[in-house]
Amino acid sequence: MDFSIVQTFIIYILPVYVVAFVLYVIRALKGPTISDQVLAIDAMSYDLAAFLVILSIFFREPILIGTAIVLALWIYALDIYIAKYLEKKEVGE
Amino acid sequence: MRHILGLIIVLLFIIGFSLVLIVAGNYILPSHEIGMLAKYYLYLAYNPWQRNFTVMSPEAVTSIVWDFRGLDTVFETAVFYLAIIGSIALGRGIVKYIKPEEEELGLSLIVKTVTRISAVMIIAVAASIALHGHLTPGGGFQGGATAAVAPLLIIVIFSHYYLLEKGVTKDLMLFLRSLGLTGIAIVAIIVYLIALPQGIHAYVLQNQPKPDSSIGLPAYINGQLISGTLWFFNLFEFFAVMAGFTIVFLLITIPERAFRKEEEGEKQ
Amino acid sequence: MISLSTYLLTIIVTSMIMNLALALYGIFFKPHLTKKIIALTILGDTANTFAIIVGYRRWISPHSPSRPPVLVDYANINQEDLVNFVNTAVDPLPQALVLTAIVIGLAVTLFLVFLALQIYRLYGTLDVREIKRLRG
Amino acid sequence: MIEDLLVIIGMIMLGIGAVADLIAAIGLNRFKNFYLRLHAATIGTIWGAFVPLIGASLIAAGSPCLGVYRWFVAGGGLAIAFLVLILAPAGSHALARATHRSGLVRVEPCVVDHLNEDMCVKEG
Amino acid sequence: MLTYEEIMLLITALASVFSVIAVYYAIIEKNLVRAVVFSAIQSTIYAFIYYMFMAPDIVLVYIPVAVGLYPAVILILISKTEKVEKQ
Repeated sequence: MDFSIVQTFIIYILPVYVVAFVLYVIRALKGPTISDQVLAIDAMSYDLAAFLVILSIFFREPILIGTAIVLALWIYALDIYIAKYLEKKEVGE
Repeated sequence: MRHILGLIIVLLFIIGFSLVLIVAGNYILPSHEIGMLAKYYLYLAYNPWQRNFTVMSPEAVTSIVWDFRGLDTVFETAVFYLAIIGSIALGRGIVKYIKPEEEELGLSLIVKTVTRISAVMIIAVAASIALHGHLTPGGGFQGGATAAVAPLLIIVIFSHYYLLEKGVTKDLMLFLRSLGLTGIAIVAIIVYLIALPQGIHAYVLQNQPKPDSSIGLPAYINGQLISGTLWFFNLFEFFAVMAGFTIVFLLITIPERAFRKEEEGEKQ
Repeated sequence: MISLSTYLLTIIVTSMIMNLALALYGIFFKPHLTKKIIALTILGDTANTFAIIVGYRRWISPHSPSRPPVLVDYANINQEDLVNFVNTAVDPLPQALVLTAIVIGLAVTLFLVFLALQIYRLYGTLDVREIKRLRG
Repeated sequence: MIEDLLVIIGMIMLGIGAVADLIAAIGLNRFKNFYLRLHAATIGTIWGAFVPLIGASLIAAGSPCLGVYRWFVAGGGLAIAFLVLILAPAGSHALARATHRSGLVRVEPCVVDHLNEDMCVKEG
Repeated sequence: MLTYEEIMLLITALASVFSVIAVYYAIIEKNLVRAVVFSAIQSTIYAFIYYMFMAPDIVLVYIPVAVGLYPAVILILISKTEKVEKQ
């Protein structure tokens, strides 16, 4: 199949993703508690990892995919730090 | 309400000021061309037809970091270690660890089980980033920073004591860091050391043969591209960065209780 | 020539200038040392972003994106591919400089965190005004 | 033929992911409470990230024009999908547990809360 | 009709405007933990901007440092010292 069909399709679904990201960021900025903010960042970043893979297919640059692996690994860390802070009040032990 | 007003002013400033700046913007914005020096680096990063000038690494950034401007990076590594040594000197203290017996340490069992899987994956991803640094994006700094998150995650999820019981102590990390630094120093002068007994002219931080010096490390070993010194530089920088950060995290997460006990002991 | 792309790039640059100004405000006028450290990290990241923007290259034609400075298919390469790569890749030099700057920034931040911790152990507070008052 | 099929299935999965993302984002903004928002976030991570990642790796496997590295993209996509599948629920779990234990957000509306009766806010 | 380049630049410009909002709240917020969370939003958006400017090396080093290590280090400092910035 011609690759330009895939590129055109990706261009048409891009606005949906972007609107979703904007809504996520709005919740992350205004969330009433810290947990809401972290939850919104969490969901946004996992979607961002998927978005980066889709863009790397759009750009036809296979090497850009390594960035998505690293992003998917680290967002988990932010959850853990905030959870530990809320539970124990001292992160060290 | 005051915050919302300030935010609106900031956003209006951005949109309006960029309308003003757009006339002058053509001079400061990126264009369709890049500089002459950048083209030179891109052209010579991997170029089998110019064997006397190339680095034989398809990754232009790593070849700039460790070959074209290698001396810069060596000095930047020195600055980095001075900062780490400063932190160690400030956080140093002889502390007796008193492990609390009664309470449960760390987070829940689900998170601990997931971390047992993901910590191994983190180290594997970091090693692949570092060791393929001359072929795909990555390198010693990236791999080291990636691997340094694993000890911190284990400290946060299990506890400070768990990592010590597993044998990851400050002394081991100091040994690894010294190994990395010594390795960088040796690799920087290895071509010079090889060339010296043979009476050939060679440079410090030399990788591939140069026009006036016909010696250099091999670019391929067993058909695998290793780009001469770049692979070794990435490996040693990986160890050095990871161990340096791990020492600092081990020091910074000492529970405050231990320090308080120590101070009380001194007073009495 | 003024076009939409120029305006969008200008918005990016102006936002970064605004971030720089806000971070400088945080460093100078916020009294708490932790807030100063947070503002310092933002300042460093923004300065790095300027370097990356300088190294960017606009697309050559509407359907061929500019490429990262990594040669993908190096095993069976010919001269034509190499010239094509040189004509489409972005500038690798700012990326190489920023790479080490980020790691050094983290090391310096760790040093500052240790310094703040020692100040708290000595004075019992991290507010600059109170520290000044305690010193007398 | 089989490659065309892979690409079409992958594109359908990308579309599903986009719609699920939008639904999750709207839900995250419309729900009232942190514990209710957890449901929306689950939709966003599993349907909005896991499914399009599988779809992207299928597209990469069916597109020979991506060059020699296309299996790298396919394998990388699968690896990221696996990571999202195990890491996202664990992160949400840790966050929800910590929030409930520290008493940051009250459970509301609530029928019964066996973990901590003080956190339960009955309706009316 | 927008070209592909203009669409990509539009997304990047939107991201940079949101990064300004995140930085603004991070600076004026009194609760330090929330300031760290706003700083994490800014880091994620910056990583996306670096990606769109075709710098995969920088993304690889920036995400561990700015998303994985900065918040942890500053949260450790906060948990050992004070939580709220006094007026």
